[in-house]
Amino acid sequence: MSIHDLSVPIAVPARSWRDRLGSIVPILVLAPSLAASFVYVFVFTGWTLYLSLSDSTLLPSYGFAGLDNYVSLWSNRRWNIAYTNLFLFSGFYIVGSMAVGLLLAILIDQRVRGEAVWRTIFLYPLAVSFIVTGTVWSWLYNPVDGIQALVRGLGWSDFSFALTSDRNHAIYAVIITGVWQSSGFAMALFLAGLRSVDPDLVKAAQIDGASVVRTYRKVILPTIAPIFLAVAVIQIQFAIKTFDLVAALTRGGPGISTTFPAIYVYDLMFQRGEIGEGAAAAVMMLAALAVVLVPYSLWVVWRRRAEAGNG
Amino acid sequence: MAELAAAIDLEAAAASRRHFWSRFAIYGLLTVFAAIYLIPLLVVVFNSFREQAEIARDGLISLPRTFRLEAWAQAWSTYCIAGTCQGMQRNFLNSLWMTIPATIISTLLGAVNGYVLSKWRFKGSEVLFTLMLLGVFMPGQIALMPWAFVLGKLGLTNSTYGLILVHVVQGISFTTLFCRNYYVGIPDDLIKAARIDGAGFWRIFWKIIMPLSPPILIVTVIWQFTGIWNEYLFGVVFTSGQAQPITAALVALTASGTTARSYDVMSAAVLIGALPPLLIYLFGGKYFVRGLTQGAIK
Amino acid sequence: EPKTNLLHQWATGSDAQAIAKLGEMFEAKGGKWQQTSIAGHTANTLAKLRADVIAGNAPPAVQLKGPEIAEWNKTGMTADLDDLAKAENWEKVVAPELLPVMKPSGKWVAAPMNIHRINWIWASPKVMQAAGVTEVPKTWAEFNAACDKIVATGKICISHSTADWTDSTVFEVVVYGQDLDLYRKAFVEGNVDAMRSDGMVKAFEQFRIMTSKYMDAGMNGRDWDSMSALVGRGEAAFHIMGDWTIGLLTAAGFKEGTDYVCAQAPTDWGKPGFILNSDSVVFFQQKDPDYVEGQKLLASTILSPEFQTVFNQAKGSIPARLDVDLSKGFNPCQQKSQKDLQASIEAGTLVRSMAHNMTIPQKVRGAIMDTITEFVATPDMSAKDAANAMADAAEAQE
Amino acid sequence: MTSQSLSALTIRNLYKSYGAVDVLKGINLEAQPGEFIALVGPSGCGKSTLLAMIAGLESVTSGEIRIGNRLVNSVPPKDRDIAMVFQSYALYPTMTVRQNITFGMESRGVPKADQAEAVKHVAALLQIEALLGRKPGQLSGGQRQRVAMGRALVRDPKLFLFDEPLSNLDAKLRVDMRTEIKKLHNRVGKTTVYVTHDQVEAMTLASRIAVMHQGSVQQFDAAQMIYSRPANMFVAGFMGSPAMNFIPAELGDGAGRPCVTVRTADGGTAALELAQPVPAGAPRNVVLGVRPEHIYRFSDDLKHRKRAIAAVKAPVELVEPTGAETLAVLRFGDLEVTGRFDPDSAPRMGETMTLGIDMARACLFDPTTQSLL
Amino acid sequence: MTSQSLSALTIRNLYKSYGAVDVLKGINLEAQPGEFIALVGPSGCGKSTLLAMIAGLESVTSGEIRIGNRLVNSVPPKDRDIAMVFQSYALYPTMTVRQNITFGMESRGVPKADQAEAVKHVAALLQIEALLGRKPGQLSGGQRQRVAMGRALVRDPKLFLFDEPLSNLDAKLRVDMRTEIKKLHNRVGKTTVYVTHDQVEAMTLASRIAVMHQGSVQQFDAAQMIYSRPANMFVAGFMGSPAMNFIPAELGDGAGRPCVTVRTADGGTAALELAQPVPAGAPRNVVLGVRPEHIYRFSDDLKHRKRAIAAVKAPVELVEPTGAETLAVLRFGDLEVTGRFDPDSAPRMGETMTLGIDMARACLFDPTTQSLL
Ligand SMILES: Nc1ncnc2c1ncn2[C@@H]1O[C@H](COP(=O)(O)OP(=O)(O)OP(=O)(O)O)[C@@H](O)[C@H]1O
Ligand SMILES: Nc1ncnc2c1ncn2[C@@H]1O[C@H](COP(=O)(O)OP(=O)(O)OP(=O)(O)O)[C@@H](O)[C@H]1O
Ligand SMILES: [Mg+2]
Ligand SMILES: [Mg+2]
Repeated sequence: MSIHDLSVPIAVPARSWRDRLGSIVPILVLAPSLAASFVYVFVFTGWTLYLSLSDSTLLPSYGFAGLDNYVSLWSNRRWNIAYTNLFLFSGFYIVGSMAVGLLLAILIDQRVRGEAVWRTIFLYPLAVSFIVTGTVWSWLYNPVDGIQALVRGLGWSDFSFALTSDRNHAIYAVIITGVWQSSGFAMALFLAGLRSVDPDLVKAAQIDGASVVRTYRKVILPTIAPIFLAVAVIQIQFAIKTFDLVAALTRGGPGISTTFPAIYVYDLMFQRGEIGEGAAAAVMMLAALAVVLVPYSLWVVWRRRAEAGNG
Repeated sequence: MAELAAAIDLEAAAASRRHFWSRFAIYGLLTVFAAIYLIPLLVVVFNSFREQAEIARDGLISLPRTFRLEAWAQAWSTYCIAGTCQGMQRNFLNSLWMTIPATIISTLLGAVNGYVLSKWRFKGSEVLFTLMLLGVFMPGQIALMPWAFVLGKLGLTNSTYGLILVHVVQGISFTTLFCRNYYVGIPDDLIKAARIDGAGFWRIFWKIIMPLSPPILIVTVIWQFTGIWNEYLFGVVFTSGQAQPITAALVALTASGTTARSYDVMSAAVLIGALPPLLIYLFGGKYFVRGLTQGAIK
Repeated sequence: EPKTNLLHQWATGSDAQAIAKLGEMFEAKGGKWQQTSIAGHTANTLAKLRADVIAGNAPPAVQLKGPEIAEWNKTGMTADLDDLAKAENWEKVVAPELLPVMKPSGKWVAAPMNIHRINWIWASPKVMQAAGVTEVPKTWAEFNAACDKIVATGKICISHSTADWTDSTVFEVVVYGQDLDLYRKAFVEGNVDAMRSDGMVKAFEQFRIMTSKYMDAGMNGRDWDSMSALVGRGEAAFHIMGDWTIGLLTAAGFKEGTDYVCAQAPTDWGKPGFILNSDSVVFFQQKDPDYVEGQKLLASTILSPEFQTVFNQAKGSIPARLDVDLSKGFNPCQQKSQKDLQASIEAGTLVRSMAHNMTIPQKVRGAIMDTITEFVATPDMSAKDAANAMADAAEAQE
Repeated sequence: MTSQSLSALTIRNLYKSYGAVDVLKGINLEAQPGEFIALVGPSGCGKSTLLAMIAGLESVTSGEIRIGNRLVNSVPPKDRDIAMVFQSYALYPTMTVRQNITFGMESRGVPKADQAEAVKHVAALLQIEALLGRKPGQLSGGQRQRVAMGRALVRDPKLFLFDEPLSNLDAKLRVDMRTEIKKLHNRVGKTTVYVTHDQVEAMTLASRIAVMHQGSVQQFDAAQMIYSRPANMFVAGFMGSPAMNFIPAELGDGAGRPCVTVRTADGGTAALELAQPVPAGAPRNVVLGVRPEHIYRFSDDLKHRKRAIAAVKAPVELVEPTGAETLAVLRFGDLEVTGRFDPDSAPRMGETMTLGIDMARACLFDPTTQSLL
Repeated sequence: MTSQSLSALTIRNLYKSYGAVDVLKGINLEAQPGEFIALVGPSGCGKSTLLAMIAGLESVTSGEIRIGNRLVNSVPPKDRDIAMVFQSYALYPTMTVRQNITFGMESRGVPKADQAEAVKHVAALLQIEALLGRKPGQLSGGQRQRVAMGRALVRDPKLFLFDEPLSNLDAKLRVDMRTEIKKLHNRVGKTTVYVTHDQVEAMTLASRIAVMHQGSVQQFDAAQMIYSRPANMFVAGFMGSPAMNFIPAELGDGAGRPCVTVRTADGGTAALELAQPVPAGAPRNVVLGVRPEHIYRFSDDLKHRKRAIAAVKAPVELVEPTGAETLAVLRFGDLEVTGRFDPDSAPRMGETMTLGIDMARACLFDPTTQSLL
């Protein structure tokens, strides 16, 4: 015992450099990605914001021009159409692909045979680029060669499906094509959601005498409400970025009826040599995104807090 | 007794009739939708086997009368695009050499980031995560010129490496999001056990996390692969000529200059260009849905 | 060793073949040839150019046209070809209308490759005959009369496919045909009052007649390159489009004289007219002496009669040099084009094309073209509104 | 017909297979009106499947299910007049407690006023009035359980079905809720089928218990009978914790009285006198089943109070005091035998004690058929 | 210094807060070498947090933790010479059992041959030789638990930490594994800290138990002391199932002897004679704590065997036979009191029985401070 009596208390061991390194490894590992994302998100956006206030035309230049670019942008009919289109398209596209995706997911969830086959059929458009989608659908919408001609050839002579040639309806051609392409993704997410619903809930509703429709409406769908939000957010960012699809499908036409902000930004910056105004348009796109994203992020943070509070 | 039995039979029969009609409706609807989804694909597939003359005569939508593979051969190896007449094979390979490394790198980075953000949380890591998330929403057009500047400074213009860099940086947000959400579901106890077992940061990552990751890695790889493969704008702007990816060649084909179109070759080209992602979905679709179910999206 | 890298948008088909020819000649003269072809939208080429410039390595040679040459010239990044021009005496041989374009600030910075004629009308003799139209109409009044007859037989009168540049092509031909001065004021000088004038309203009125009565519904979904086939096949009577149509018609196997004929598009002022479009290559300053050497070699090659011949035979246009003999290997329409060019120079009616980006700055042109194509897509838009909208849109770009 | 009309639930020869897998293999059960029946058995034995079939949530492969007088094989769940409480409670997470309770009535079109009345009544019965406005996520486990019961009760069904309603609760709450369910049943008196894999729950709640194993019912009898006269070694081993001790033994008659010989720790044997005569047709080698609480510290006093006590010496290998009682692991040949003692008379580790085995309560099994002799 | 060197684990004034939330509020504990300590307490009281801090998985807010002689506050987990078994077992799902066991040794660079030797030894000890090639997904709950123990044992650590290792098992298996852990500890004799919220587990396994509540230790004492002399009403109520009955009572001295007066079901009162003198400073109103097993059916025979038995009449409200014993709910004023009876002498429902309360084992609490008097 005397040995112990004499033993000095082992001093708090100074943390070795290895331990210290160990504790910052996670931060070090994250750093490059963070730096890249930071540059990508903030520096790039900041630069664009700055350009939008500058007198840049053919090439970036850094003379301050105040809000001139914005004034000029908003006095442009084409931009107004593009911005209106964005909201019109986003609305229908999101609602459409969610509705179709949900319907498909519900159908597939009815324990159908050959589920994998159906799922693959509905999912494959996602694999195809917008360029290809746009090109192929532009053939289908072609009033002379496409579906309209085919159906009329079958004897239904009033049939009309020449959306891309009709100024007032061309936007719906873009919407339909967009829905065609992305509803499979919505389906996959909804299916994932439906599969995560406690089967006992459905059984309870069955015993409670609820019809299938009522069970979905009142019990299952409210339970997967967060999925709706996730799908909506993902689709919104697709909608706002819409570029390739329109470029390949209608090229913004007929007229300027299907111009979209992304196309307009691209045109201004590269074809027309109006970098300043193009940047202003880009900033307006970001603003549209922010309208959606800021409340969503707040909601996510709030939900995470709430979950942490419960768990 | 007999009456009762009869009543029971009726009840059972009614039940099975209801069942039949509801099944009929389900399969009917699915078939209609499947047709809508498949028609565009079929049109292209058929056209790729038809002759241009036949397409010009019978229109774009029709069953093939002939079955020829010339269009495919032409699209692959002899059609003139971008000043050379070697079809799309070069572009196809370019796309592969760009897509595969970019997919692998961005997926790995996403996995590591997700690992840190879910299992090695530190003060402010949630904020950093939200920051990275913002990248998901950046429209590509905004980044075009800044990227040109950065690639120029790095000496990576006109090179596949430049494109790989662009796609990796743009992809990190998505891959990190997917992986983090998935890793959150892996019990923390596993990490604690491994720490007590003396494993460090990397050992835990490679030995514990990675073996558990296939479901999410498949989702991420599918997502990244299709996204990068199908990307067009950056491919066109940051590379040129023989270095361009296949989407650029496709656009060249479909938006041909002042010459007549060959729908047969275009169709074959469209299919060649869409084939790798299609195959990935065909074979990986099951895992994609499963991976999503396991929490890629939350 | 001189070398070059040409950035251009002739990615496929005969365009690509024509460019390939340039490469061969360049190499034959001892240069090292490289090219970067960007397909599709012109914006893609310009995006690429801008990206390269921002990245700090401007390409040595770029296919650029009209006012853009001047705009890039203003940035001070273009190369100076005056020595070469003097040595090869370009001033004398190149069509005079091109000179202000190629030397926007008095110095040669670009080399023209060809001259396209825009105001062509391509006609189907069969269809005209069947409707009792004996010759290709010369004035817009004749044109309308002919069309009425043709439409009555159930054929399409004007084969068209709507897009901003096709709509604008036809429209500028109408304006030019109706009022030469108006064309110059509005589309060359970009005068906003001219755009708002009664003359413009009148042009829109004529254009409305054409779009609503003489064009078919199929124009909306149609690809632009199938328009000429309609004429060639005898399904439509006329097609108003530049001379690159020759390439399409030839490729489809149609013969001049039997399947189609070409003529100057209608003018109401009875003189030979010519709307000109020219493709050219602009040169940017380079540090690498090999590239500088290459630029000289390339410019000299482009302006050589051999190249001008081979290139334009493939493309349907005529040489930018006026001293090339077209009697061999050129299509009759091309020969006619060269004659008309000389004639219109003499008559003082030669103009550059607005629709094909030879006159006003891109942003103004874009705004004007937006209005034109919107007019086509909006059947109930009045001519007056259209003229006002065009003027407003152009004004907003100032 | 008459016999059927007497019982609230009759199950005859019920089979269920999923493809090639037979999950239920000929189940026969019936419940008298107002009776509380428990289904117990290890995980995967088919309890939930059977319950789901009674509810109409799973189809019948063959056999029949009658509720009251009515053959319900193909009647949809909502028309069976049943209510069910799920293990997970399956409360609708997006609805308030009140909406959860009224959802079934709304589906059936019950007038609003009646709904409100019914909710009020049930809420009072279960003391959940204060919770009516909350959502399930805001309730504790016990409260959720009560709401799930409320949802079932409000239906006023012919038959109550419970699928392990307590297994998600912690030990303390489980005991409390068990008592509540028992009291509730005493009060409302509905026929109930209750699935559990906890045998204490089954014993305390049910008047009759069906012990299931691998898709068939091993024994269906009153709780006390199942505990004291298990039909076979599976039932004997499953019911009771710590489990019944099984000691291989040899029948014989020591000194004219029927007795069994068992091996002791010291390598020798001991003859234990049987309280009953040897059953006819018993094999020579048998298994003696003794419950831990029927092993005592031997004393003459004990011998006086209880008659058929056999004494054996056994070393104590392990002692586990649980507070109210003390368990001890005793060596018996090469077996370990668990005994349950009053802390006062508990053995100490290492001690070799003399045990008194209550032979009147011991069971004898045939080791080949595993059945009770 | 001496006292420290004697103990295998010492915790002094340990605090832990997450932001503003104080989770541990000054914990003091120590374990002798080879001792088996249990931490019990309701969910959320901080048991896992304390264990994680001992393991080095959570940082220390203030206070100190010593393992043996060494202050380990900032020593990383791998250098603390500890092993831990998790509630979820935390077996690496993609590795075989063998790889699970050797993972730690590989991380430490132990030579292959030694690894194989160690695995062999541990596998034999736990009888998992046959499982070494399987993955965790292919194991039953009990087998997983054993593998998790194997992974801990192979380290041969100074200190074993267990975080509710049995709570994922079903009741039967839990009892078996509990016995195995006890035997294993008897054999290997390592200092062990064992977290559980099951008080039976704590009682049977540990030599000393720390009862925790809301981040502080309520009582740290030998198991039997905690059960028979709980420091306060929380400990008394938490340990034991069914819980100790708390009966409000009034101190007085009936016929010169110290006694307490309680209310009975018929509205009257009964005076119960105390076995001990009234503690000094006790308030007039007290709480009488009686464990269910200390309530008997009153008989003269009983009175003979045990001295301090007080008789009270009470109606029986509910009877719950569990097989080995029978619980009964008895009315006592407006309280319900649970008694635990031998099935032989169990009351019947509705009967009014005379109870014998074992006053020698009853506890008295101060209702204000809740502490034992
Ligand atoms: N849809 C199904 N397809 C195939 N087998 C199934 C299906 N549903 C259940 N089973 C099998 O039927 C058997 C009985 O399952 P059941 O859920 O009834 O068991 P249980 O007794 O309720 O078990 P637990 O106590 O774990 O709830 C199990 O072996 C299970 O694997
Ligand atoms: N990271 C954290 N941040 C904030 N509070 C936490 C955190 N981890 C644990 N807590 C809180 O600390 C308290 C103690 O948690 P702990 O896990 O130690 O409880 P426990 O006694 O192990 O409970 P259980 O029996 O349920 O396992 C809980 O109230 C918990 O909410
Ligand atoms: Mg079950
Ligand atoms: Mg815990």
